[in-house]
Amino acid sequence: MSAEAPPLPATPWRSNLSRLTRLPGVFALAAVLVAFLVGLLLVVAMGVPLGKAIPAFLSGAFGSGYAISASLNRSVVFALVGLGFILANRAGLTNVGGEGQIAIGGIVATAVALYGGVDGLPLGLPFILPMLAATLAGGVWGGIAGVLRARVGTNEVISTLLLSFIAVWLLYWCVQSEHLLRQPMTTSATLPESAEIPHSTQLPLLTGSYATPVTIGLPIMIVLAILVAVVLARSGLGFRLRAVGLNPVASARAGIRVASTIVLAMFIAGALGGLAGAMMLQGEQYTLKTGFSSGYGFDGLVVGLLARGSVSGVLSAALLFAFLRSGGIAMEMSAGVPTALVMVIQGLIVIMIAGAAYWLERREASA
Amino acid sequence: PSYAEEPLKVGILIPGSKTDHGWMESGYDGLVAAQTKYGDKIAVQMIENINYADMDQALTQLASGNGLVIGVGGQTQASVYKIAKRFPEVKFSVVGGNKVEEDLPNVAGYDVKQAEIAFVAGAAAAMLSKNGAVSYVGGLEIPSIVNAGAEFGNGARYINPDIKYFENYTGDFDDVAKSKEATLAAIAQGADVHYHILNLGLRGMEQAAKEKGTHIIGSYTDYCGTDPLYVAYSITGVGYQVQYAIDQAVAGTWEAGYKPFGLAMGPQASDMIVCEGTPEMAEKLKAIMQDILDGKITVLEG
Amino acid sequence: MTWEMLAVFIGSSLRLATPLLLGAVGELVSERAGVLNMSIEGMMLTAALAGAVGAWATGSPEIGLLAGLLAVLPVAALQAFLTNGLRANQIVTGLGINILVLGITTLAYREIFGARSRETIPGFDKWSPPVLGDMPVFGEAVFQQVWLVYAAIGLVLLTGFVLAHTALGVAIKACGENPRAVDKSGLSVTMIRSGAVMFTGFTAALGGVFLSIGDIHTFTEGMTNGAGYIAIVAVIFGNWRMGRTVIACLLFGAATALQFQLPAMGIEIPNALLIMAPYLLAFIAVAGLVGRQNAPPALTVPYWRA
Amino acid sequence: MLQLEGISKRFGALAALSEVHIDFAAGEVHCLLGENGAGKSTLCNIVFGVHEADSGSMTLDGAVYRPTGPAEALGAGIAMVHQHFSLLEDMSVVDNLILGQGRGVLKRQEWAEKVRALGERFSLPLEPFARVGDLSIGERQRVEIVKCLMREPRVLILDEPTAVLLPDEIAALLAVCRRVAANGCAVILVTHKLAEIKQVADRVTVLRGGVVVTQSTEPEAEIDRLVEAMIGRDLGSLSGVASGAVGAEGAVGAFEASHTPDEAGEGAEEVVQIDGLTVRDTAGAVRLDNVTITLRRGEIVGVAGVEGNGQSELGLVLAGLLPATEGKVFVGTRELTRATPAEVTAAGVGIVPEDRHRVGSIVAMSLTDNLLLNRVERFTRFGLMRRGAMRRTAEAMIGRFDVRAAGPEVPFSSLSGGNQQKAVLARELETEGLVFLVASQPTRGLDVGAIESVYRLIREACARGVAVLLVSSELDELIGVADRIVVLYRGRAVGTLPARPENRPAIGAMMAGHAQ
Ligand SMILES: Nc1ncnc2c1ncn2[C@@H]1O[C@H](COP(=O)(O)OP(=O)(O)OP(=O)(O)O)[C@@H](O)[C@H]1O
Ligand SMILES: Nc1ncnc2c1ncn2[C@@H]1O[C@H](COP(=O)(O)OP(=O)(O)OP(=O)(O)O)[C@@H](O)[C@H]1O
Ligand SMILES: [Mg+2]
Ligand SMILES: [Mg+2]
Repeated sequence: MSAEAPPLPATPWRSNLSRLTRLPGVFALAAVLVAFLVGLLLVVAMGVPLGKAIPAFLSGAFGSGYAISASLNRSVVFALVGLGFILANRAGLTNVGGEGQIAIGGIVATAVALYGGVDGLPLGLPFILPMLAATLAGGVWGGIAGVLRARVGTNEVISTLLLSFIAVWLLYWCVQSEHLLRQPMTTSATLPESAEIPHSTQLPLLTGSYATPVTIGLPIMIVLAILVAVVLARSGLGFRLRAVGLNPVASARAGIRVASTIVLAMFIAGALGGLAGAMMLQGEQYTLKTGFSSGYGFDGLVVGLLARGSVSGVLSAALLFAFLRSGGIAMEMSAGVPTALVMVIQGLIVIMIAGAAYWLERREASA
Repeated sequence: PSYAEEPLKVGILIPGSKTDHGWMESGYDGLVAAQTKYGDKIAVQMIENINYADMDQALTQLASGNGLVIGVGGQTQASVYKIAKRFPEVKFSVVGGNKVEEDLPNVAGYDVKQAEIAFVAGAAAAMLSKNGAVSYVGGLEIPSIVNAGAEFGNGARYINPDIKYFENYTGDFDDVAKSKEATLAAIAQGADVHYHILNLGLRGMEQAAKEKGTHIIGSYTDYCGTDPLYVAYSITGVGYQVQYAIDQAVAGTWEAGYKPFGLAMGPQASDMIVCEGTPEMAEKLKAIMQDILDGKITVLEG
Repeated sequence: MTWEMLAVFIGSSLRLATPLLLGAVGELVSERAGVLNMSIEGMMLTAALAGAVGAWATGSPEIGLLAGLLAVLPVAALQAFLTNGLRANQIVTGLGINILVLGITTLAYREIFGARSRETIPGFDKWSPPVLGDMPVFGEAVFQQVWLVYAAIGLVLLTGFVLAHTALGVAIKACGENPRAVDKSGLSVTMIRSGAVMFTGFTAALGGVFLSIGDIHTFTEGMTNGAGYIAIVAVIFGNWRMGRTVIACLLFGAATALQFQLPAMGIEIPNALLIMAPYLLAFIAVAGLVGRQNAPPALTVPYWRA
Repeated sequence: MLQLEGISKRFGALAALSEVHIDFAAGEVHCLLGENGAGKSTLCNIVFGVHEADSGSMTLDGAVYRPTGPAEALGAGIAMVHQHFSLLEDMSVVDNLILGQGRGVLKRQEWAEKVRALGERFSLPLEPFARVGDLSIGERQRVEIVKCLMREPRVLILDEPTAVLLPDEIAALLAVCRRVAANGCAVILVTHKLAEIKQVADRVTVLRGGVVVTQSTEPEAEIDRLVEAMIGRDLGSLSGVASGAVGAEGAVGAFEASHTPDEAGEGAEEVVQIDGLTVRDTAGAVRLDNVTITLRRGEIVGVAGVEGNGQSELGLVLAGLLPATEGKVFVGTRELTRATPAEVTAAGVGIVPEDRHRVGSIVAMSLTDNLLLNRVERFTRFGLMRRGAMRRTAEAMIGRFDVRAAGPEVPFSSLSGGNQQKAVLARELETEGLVFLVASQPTRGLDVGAIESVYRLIREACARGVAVLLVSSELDELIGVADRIVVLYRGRAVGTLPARPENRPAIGAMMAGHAQ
């Protein structure tokens, strides 16, 4: 079951380009505006003066170097998961396991940073190695779903969803048990968290200042985004992904290794999720705790879904959701508007864009 | 017309829901009490329901605009210590904070000491139980909660060595259905007085007790007389500690460092009240509390 | 384990399984018709809140139930319209609706009940069937249940019968297997699928109402806490068959109930493992370790006539 | 009874139908004839309400008829059998019939009775409780027809119903058409096969490029004129085999002329050994039973047999898509017994699969992509696709194999069926180091012109020394093209005979299981 089953065997003879650029751009903007409008109405309905809520939102989102940096860091996580999603989706696979892949990435990054003997290594290896290990582990976690899909035919929506829940509770277990990642129990009240990772394993800040704590995660993500864009548009892998996504049987018949393409696609998606987890841990949280993944995997999934296959779509949606959350936090603090409002806006955007997508595509095809 | 005094700016981060009927709400109650007390003298910014990934940002924003920042709950501790380093001029208080290895000059940790009062609650439960069986339901299996459970059992056995004691952890302070089933399971074993460290999950325990005619010892705040289901209350001063932080900051006596609350800080911080208890009961409980303070009875931390 | 404990364990498993069962029955129908209805989580949450509000405002849990059913209508209609009218991606719309509903119910709960309500919400009374309820140990512990538990069993039987032995059942299953065949036979795929989604709304509403005013008489923010997703997992674990889905729900209920029995029996198992159990079991099932999975071929695939 | 007046239908820029006027009369079998893409299916779909006409009108018994969907068509008494079945494979025959016709609680036994009764009346025997997925193609077709007949339609549309049927089944189907027409129903039959037209048609309408080019009320006498109208050129320009395959006049005489002499293969080296191949399905049933076939360079071996007797499995095993349970396959010196599809391709084996949409092509990708699908690596450098080189190669192939398309980058789905088949064949024939070509049902559903091209391409490959295994359910086609014919029956190779017209009865007998 592919998330984007082609409605017709033969719609896309209009160029893909026009479909990807024209449609989501204009329409997504309209959807965002409408959602914000509804949000404003709700604010008014709750009796909060707009004159208070809007400035709070804006200052929270864009008001300081810190706010912008925090939003950018968050968007990196969303974007990585989203990039993985669209890549796998090109092969007809729907990876809804971002949350679990983040959790696994966090677990492994913590383990390596704390116990991998990386502290003290030269050349940035202390922070690079945990990231690589987390990437690999996330890849394996995603790859499991790929193997199941390729070998047993298990629907990957289902397996990745289940793997997510399993990973989240695995993380719970890891920080509960002293034999695993829990910090040494100095007193009987030691919290069930990992110890803080050493400073050398934390991601360097681009500016070097906590006032604008953008980590090197941002440039890494941008490089990966470009890479994914090139892979999808121009590479042999991109071609194989598309072929397998559109018709696995015919692809197999023509000599494309379908099983390994599927596993690879899921591996990459999982790896990007794992990397996102490492960045959440090494970039900001520094200790692993239950609830570490914070639902970012699901946000990243929604980002990927909204992007409808395009890398620029992923980046825009990731930025939108990241800044939306920053604004929401400030709005609650300064204007007393519950952050639940952000969820309403987010949900509306998702529904409107998803709802209109096929309809617009359809109208264009029959025009 | 007096000169306009700059109000003390207080930022408070409640990681869970301020309406959880438990820990978080208790902390929020403390804030409301302080607001009533000080009126315009304090200005408050509050945020609730914050997950780990957003906690640093929320704390940073609170720290950027306030002189005192309070984190309600041990789960804010790691984040507070991180952010506090970046805002040396801002005071931070962690309610439910533990001892840490390296103290910061601008962070105070207030230890709630739930295990102490749980021991006393166990003693009270043993006195109130008719069946000779009591039970405890905790949310997450974290040390303070587990230790409190253990001490509740110890307290019960202190009064009645043969008492049966059942404990359970639902994995979620707010899961109503699970805490109901956990309580029902204990009732099936004969338990007739229940203690808990739960938030919204308490509703489930109430429902079970109501259906089966058993009784509950409440936590956090004294509500004696409002609900016949509750035969006693243990006071755990989460709200008191929020007030304490604000009081101290307003008075200019705020101090960094670890501070154990519990029984040592008096009945507002920690106490045990049996709603329709006999004088002997009250006497006995008082004695136990004194023994704990004197170190004659030692209890786990948390 | 004593008989009493066993009885309590069974009763507890039943209660924990009931919301899953109610959700899963509807989800099964919708998935058999080809719609993976992720928004079941949001549907349950909507009904849980509306049920609580209705019961609290009128003092009558029956009116609460009605309110729950009515409140789900727009949610289900939205899901039906998006997936069958607009042919939107079913997973995206489902997740979108869940996010939206979580936001709206949280805001609404606070607007209606105020920030810190200690209001008691009236709920359904227990009821026990004549003969069974009088059984010695088991009568009270197992059979004394809110009538919704019995309604769930009835609903399962009825739905099972409709799927297996009526023309409607054939049409529903056909929509999930080969919607083109349905269209060419003169039936409307859109109508049948939308109907199936609305039915999911109906059963999810019963499940949500059971959560809030059936068993525990309260509402808490986000109280479904993934019950909808577990219902979906149960359908998958059940291999899209009614019998196995019911067993899956009972199994998941029992796995949760076991958490409360094991400590009493002195058995130590990491809590994480028990909580993980339903997911782990379902994963083992879908990994093909217990036989082949037969998902409806057209599941999640929107249908276009040409 | 049913009149079409000035019906036009466009798909984007393409005019699928222009100003079509046709009358369909009760009691008549009315055949629609036309090349691939002539608009026959589109016409049927408009009548059945699947598509809406852009302009024009229809009247049914004098009343305006304007269906917005199949439901209305069915309500008006119009039923249709599509070439591609729309059956519920996982359900029983009865449940398939109940869909759309049953109401309320089902009485399956009563339906089963109806099925039996109808089966007797029209000689369409069916086991009511059999699972459709287990039925042969012919039986499935019967289910589709019974489904329609059960509604007692006034207009019955059959879109290419015979393309997948065996001679006996075709005869039976045509008999059904006659009987249904005799009951006062208007039957619309789409077919490419002239023999069928001669047998059953009361009236023929020929479409070309969406336009009605001619009509005839005496098709038997005017068959040549109709064919010429259909293909737009002289009948004499066609080879005997091609016209034979569609049942045109003079076919048998032409066989000899076109036939590759048997001696051609004699003495040439053996390049393909299929040795004791056995396949059991997941249920353990034997699908292919100890089949041994050897092919020499330049030889065409035909595989005949009633559909479902192991041909599909044979094709899948050779393509590397189905593992053999026992036996061996050698091509040249390489063993390909358990080879992956990639290894099969690398060994110089070209595969033209029987299902060209599901296995043979990726319809949503471009013509270029489909032409080069089996050698993508050739066109990647440093992991990137060399689009320019791909395009040039594709253009060359398009020219060489005469694939008619609007351009190399159009989606594969926009090609007509015949051109799609040519493109698949082109790709497989261009397989590097081609020594062995497996062509399964390569002309199914194609019009005469397209069939002609397919044969020509296969013969050219032979001339270059390629061994060809031609799997077909058209016996005439095999006799005309192959050197030898192996007959499969119940998964076993029951006999091998030279492909000569005089062996036709013997081969037919073997196919029916009456072998020695
Ligand atoms: N939905 C559609 N969208 C666009 N083009 C279409 C559509 N359906 C059919 N066509 C085009 O319309 C033309 C007529 O198609 P149609 O299927 O009617 O041909 P046909 O005569 O049935 O051919 P065949 O013998 O191969 O079945 C073809 O060129 C086809 O590609
Ligand atoms: N070139 C095309 N572009 C777009 N859609 C097409 C094209 N050709 C066919 N279609 C559509 O795809 C669907 C499947 O076509 P197909 O011809 O296989 O089945 P059909 O309509 O039952 O006709 P037939 O029985 O002749 O095969 C049809 O509904 C048709 O409208
Ligand atoms: Mg056709
Ligand atoms: Mg066709």
